[in-house]
Amino acid sequence: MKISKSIKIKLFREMLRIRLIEQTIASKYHEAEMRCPVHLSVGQEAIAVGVCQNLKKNDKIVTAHRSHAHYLAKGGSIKKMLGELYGKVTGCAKGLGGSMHLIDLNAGVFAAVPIVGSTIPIGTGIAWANKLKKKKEIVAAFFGDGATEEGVFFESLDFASLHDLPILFVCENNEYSVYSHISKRQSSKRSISKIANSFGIESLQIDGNNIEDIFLETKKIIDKVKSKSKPFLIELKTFRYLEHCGPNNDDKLNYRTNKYLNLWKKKCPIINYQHHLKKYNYLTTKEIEKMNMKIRAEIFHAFNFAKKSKFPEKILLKKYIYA
Amino acid sequence: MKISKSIKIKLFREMLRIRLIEQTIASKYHEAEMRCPVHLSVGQEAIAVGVCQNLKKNDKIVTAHRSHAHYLAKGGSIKKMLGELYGKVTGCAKGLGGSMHLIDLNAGVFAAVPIVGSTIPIGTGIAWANKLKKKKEIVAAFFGDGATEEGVFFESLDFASLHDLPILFVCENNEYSVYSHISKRQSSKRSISKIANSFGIESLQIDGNNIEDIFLETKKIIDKVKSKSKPFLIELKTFRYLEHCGPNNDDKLNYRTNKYLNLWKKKCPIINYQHHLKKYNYLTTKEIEKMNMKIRAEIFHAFNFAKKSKFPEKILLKKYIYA
Amino acid sequence: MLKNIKKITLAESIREALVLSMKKNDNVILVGLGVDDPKGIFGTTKDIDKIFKKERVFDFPTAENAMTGISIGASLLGMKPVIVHQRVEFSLLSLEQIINQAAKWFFMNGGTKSVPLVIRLIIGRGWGQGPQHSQSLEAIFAHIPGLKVISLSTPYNAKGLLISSIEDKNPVIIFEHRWLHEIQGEVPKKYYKIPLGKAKVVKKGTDITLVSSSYMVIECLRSAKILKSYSIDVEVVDIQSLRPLDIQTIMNSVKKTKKAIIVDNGGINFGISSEIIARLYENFSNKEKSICKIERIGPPDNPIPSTRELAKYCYPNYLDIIKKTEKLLKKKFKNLEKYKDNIPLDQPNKDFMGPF
Amino acid sequence: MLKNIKKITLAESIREALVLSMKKNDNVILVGLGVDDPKGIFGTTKDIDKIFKKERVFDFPTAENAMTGISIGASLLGMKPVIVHQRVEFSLLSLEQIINQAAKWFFMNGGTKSVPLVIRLIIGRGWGQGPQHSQSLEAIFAHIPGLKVISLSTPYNAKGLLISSIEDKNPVIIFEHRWLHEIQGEVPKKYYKIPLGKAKVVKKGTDITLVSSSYMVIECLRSAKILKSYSIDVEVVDIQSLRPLDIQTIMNSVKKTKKAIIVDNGGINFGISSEIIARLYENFSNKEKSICKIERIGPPDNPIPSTRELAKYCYPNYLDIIKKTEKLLKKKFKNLEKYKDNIPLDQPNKDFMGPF
Ligand SMILES: Cc1ncc(C[n+]2csc(CCOP(=O)(O)OP(=O)(O)O)c2C)c(N)n1
Ligand SMILES: Cc1ncc(C[n+]2csc(CCOP(=O)(O)OP(=O)(O)O)c2C)c(N)n1
Ligand SMILES: [Mg+2]
Ligand SMILES: [Mg+2]
Repeated sequence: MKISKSIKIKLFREMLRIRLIEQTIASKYHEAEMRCPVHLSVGQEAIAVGVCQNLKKNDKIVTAHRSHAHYLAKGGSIKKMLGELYGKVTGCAKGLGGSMHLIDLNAGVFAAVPIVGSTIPIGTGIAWANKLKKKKEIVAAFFGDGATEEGVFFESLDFASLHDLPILFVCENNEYSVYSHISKRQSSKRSISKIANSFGIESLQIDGNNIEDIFLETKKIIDKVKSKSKPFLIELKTFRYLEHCGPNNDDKLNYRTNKYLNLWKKKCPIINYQHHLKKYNYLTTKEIEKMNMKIRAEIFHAFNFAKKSKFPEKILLKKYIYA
Repeated sequence: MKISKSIKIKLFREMLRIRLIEQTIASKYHEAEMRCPVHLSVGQEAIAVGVCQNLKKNDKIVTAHRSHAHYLAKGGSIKKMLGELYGKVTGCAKGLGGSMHLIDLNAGVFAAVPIVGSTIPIGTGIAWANKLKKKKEIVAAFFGDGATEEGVFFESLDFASLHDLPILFVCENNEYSVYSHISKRQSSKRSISKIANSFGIESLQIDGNNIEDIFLETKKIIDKVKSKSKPFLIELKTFRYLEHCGPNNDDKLNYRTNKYLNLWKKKCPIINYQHHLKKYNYLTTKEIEKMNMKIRAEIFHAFNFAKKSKFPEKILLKKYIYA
Repeated sequence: MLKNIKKITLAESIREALVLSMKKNDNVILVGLGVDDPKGIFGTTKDIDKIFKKERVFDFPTAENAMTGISIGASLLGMKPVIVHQRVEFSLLSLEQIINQAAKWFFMNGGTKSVPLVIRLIIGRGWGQGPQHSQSLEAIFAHIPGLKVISLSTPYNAKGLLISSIEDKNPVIIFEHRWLHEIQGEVPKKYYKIPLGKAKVVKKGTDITLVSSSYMVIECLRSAKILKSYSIDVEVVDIQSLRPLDIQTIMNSVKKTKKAIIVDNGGINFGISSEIIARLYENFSNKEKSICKIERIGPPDNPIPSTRELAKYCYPNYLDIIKKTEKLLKKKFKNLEKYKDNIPLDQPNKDFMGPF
Repeated sequence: MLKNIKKITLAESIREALVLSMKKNDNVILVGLGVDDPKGIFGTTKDIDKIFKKERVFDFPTAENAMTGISIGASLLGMKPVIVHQRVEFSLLSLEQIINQAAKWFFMNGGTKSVPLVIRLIIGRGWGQGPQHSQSLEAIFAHIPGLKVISLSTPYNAKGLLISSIEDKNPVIIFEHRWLHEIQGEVPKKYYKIPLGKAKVVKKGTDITLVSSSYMVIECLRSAKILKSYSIDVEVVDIQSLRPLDIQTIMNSVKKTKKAIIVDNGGINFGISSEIIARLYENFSNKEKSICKIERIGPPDNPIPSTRELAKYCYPNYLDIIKKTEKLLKKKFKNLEKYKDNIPLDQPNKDFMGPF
């Protein structure tokens, strides 16, 4: 299948937008006004965008601690996200949740929590309800390679397979869980995709830094998940640029070798795609600059909005204990 | 490999002994002196015997709620087991644990608990300690098909594979978890053996009612587990004769079809092996009768012992809270 | 008996609550290992799978943690899952989902979505069940803001409280004592609710208050009956709701009788009775502090053994309550022995012969 | 400072306890996500992997439940695993193994084998950590017979209690408050033990007793210091051991001062303070009941929000303790404002700038 120009530009723009938002968060973090942990998605934007561009508004996603890219790619409100990071009442969770609890029901962002693996069954349950209610919507559950070590991940695969649930499991394998390389946590003979298969779930490995591959493959897969009501798992190798949690680069800690870092830094999904788009004349340097400007303006306003927003009132502490 | 006459007889005798013990428990249960749940192993004896005959005394096993056969096959004391069922201080857990907590450290029976799946990591941990301590002993972890649905099962496979632990995972697949057929719990496209493979663990399916197959195959496998320090998983299809918990036949409840019951009742591991041994003149009817008599005498004495034993003193309640 | 009331067991009353709720609301589904099996969770779900569509009575793989997360997910789309665990111990596998997720969902998402989920936990003693099948762990759940924690004691309140729990928008934990499933009581046939968060004076009296929940309410009522023949007029309060705790009702009773025994189902250390005693004293005037006498009873501070000969020391009963009352009232009741029944402690009734 | 004593942080003192224990006993191993990473669990395990063989400092997959079961298994063969969870919340995934298995192993196997296992649980507040990363769940563990539950508060007791815990034959749960890792104190260089099961009077006084554990001990000491300038002589008791609970030491202090505030780290409902208050009153004479005044303080009964503007209402501090003291002593302390420091509530020290 060929990708139209407008979609190519959209894919690029979405990735760029997320990157710029994340970078702005990083650069403003030292102001100590966003007083909560941040797990930035820099480097992993292609997966969020490639998958979410194939989801309808009513489709739902669940994600984990590293959720900014998913939230934004699925259409979550940037203002509400930043409001949340600033702890303001305008935040998507009114400041109560913080960066690790992004939610935007309108956009179908249904859950993000920092307990590793814990939204996988929750996403599976949403897919189950969709099936019980005979809705033709699907769920995409995003999680990291570390999350595939939690028992509940396997339990969820099992249930999704048993009941043919319409859910796409998306494993973003950035090879690290905090500072631990995957080789310290998983046997080299283990394979997430094969694990899915052994549960009776189809799977595919996709290059997590190739936006077009991701977009095209997941288009087909999502059609299948919807039409056949079957779970599917995709595993995408990718790379996290910054430290696990926080705004900085932590390459100096040396838990990732230079060779590894250099290799991956060459694979930046955005820079490479920009080259591609320029090379084949989908976008000119100028257009890209304009795009940057527009996005930056949006970001500027959103930050202003968040900064100017009010903190929540004390009464909220009691108001939301019970519905 | 050929099996010597003496071993054939031993395999038969061990199975027969377990069967007779279980049947005696069933027949005496209505006296209401064994006042604890019993999960009898009738029908599943071949697995326990076939595997445990290849284990050394120092090798260890862990098991679950349906543990009598494993305990006995590994050399656990019948007197202590019955003492435990009768709630007496002579029991293997001094009456504190009951039928679901059989333990005999001398015989290498290290753990049995009724929380489904929970001894799988514990067995894995014993194997880990063996490896850390450079002991050439192995662990066999017995569990049912239901237990393979618990997250901790997968977590344990993962760890055993990652660290090449000398452990044999033994899945006794009797197709039921209480009254639930496996088709209600696991996708038909799921396979326990393939799951093991996908974690990087070798596996084999063995007929759980064929004692010689089990014995011969696990001999090879256990040698490998020991010499290479690698985990291995075997899955054995088998059949539980009696109700899930308790002394009775519950075929009248119809949760298992007649066809299913008839099919499996023809596959009785003991009757079939007896035929075989008689047919090829390894044992005469008379010898078998004598064997029965001797075993019955042992059982008679063990029951007497248990019945006559004292109940534990109240002080034990406080004595064993902390070591 | 009136036409619109009938005498049924607590198991049957739970079943009625479930059936009526499922009829009223298509989104109510039953979830748990064995919900559709021939025994139907001690009869509480028996044959419900024959009344409703298969997808509404959901047998589950042995995967308690995912079962809870999946039910949370389903509840976010408007389903009302009612989970059941045949032993409270199995639910420990799912505490992450219950405590971190369900209990906090509404709060941590800024009030956008709550998790309407009911989790039935079966507690209590049994036929040599041993350390892993006989705990009563209410205190763990009662500690957590965001949960509602209910404890059933009669067929009447079981039905009304369960219906309210299913209608509630929050995660509700319900404790059912295994020894109660077979007790009988009068229950209206209709769909009715008992508000969550309220304790109930189940017997009025003036001399002493017994505060309790779940099966121990039965033992309290038994002791009240016997104490009557010694001219002691006992008031019995059924806590019913452990969280939110209706301390006011308990307080009113204790302020009236000036004497109370808090009878715990589970271990007293850091247990349910601890909180009640603390709250009572916090609310007492100085004078009340010195004249009111409060004691507590509960299982001793050890795991529950299997053998009946030691398990019998682990379940205080009506006689223990009476003895505590003697101590508290500084009285001596003669011929107490004659009130000793002979139902062994490991049988809920005389016909019960194991194994579960 | 003496040669055999040095001033170090609590994180360093934990590290010393670990290193000394590992040197003394080859069977001691460290287990947990990130134990060998560059940050070394807030510094508590930093570079220990460089001192000992790789197999003794064990990074683990994100599989808390198996990690616990595997450690139990290893302990049955004589290993002494010391598990750590960077947040108490992660340990909820392993409560089945902790509560059903480890806590009961010795008992349910008739005293044949115990489970010598140490589980370090990091609790407490932080930089907008939010509802799932800032609970203090001691009460859940303190309720369970078979566990020992310890709470650290100073570099000195951290080292001694941790060493004792590692030598203990039972499963020991250790609570470490994130805010304590960086506090400094004098710690003997040698290998020394502090017995488990004992509370400690950390400051003597005659006017009022503050009973607390973990980080709240620091806040109590701060308030004691300030109260001194108002001529109030405060006694501070550090509970140290939540199970077994050393009620005697607490009792002695309260009987002396006649006034006490129990300062809870975690929620007060069905919490640590509930049990202490219950026990105190149970042990008081009638007269003591009427003259002793006991209050408690703790976080309010809601999940902890992320935003600092609301989190600030969730962590009582020395000023709240002082205000409670005013109320209890029926006094009015003037110019209290001047004692207000300006360290924001979400920073353990002025240099801290997140993210964890
Ligand atoms: C149950 C649980 N265990 C441990 C942690 C600590 N933790 C936070 S993020 C993280 C890394 C998870 O790695 P992965 O799933 O690969 O996601 P990534 O950070 O790489 O995006 C860990 C271990 C946690 N939050 N929850
Ligand atoms: C964690 C947990 N969940 C549920 C149960 C209830 N239960 C007891 S035995 C059993 C069946 C397990 O089936 P399987 O592992 O196949 O063993 P089998 O009984 O067939 O030998 C179940 C579900 C339990 N004991 N523990
Ligand atoms: Mg990762
Ligand atoms: Mg089975």
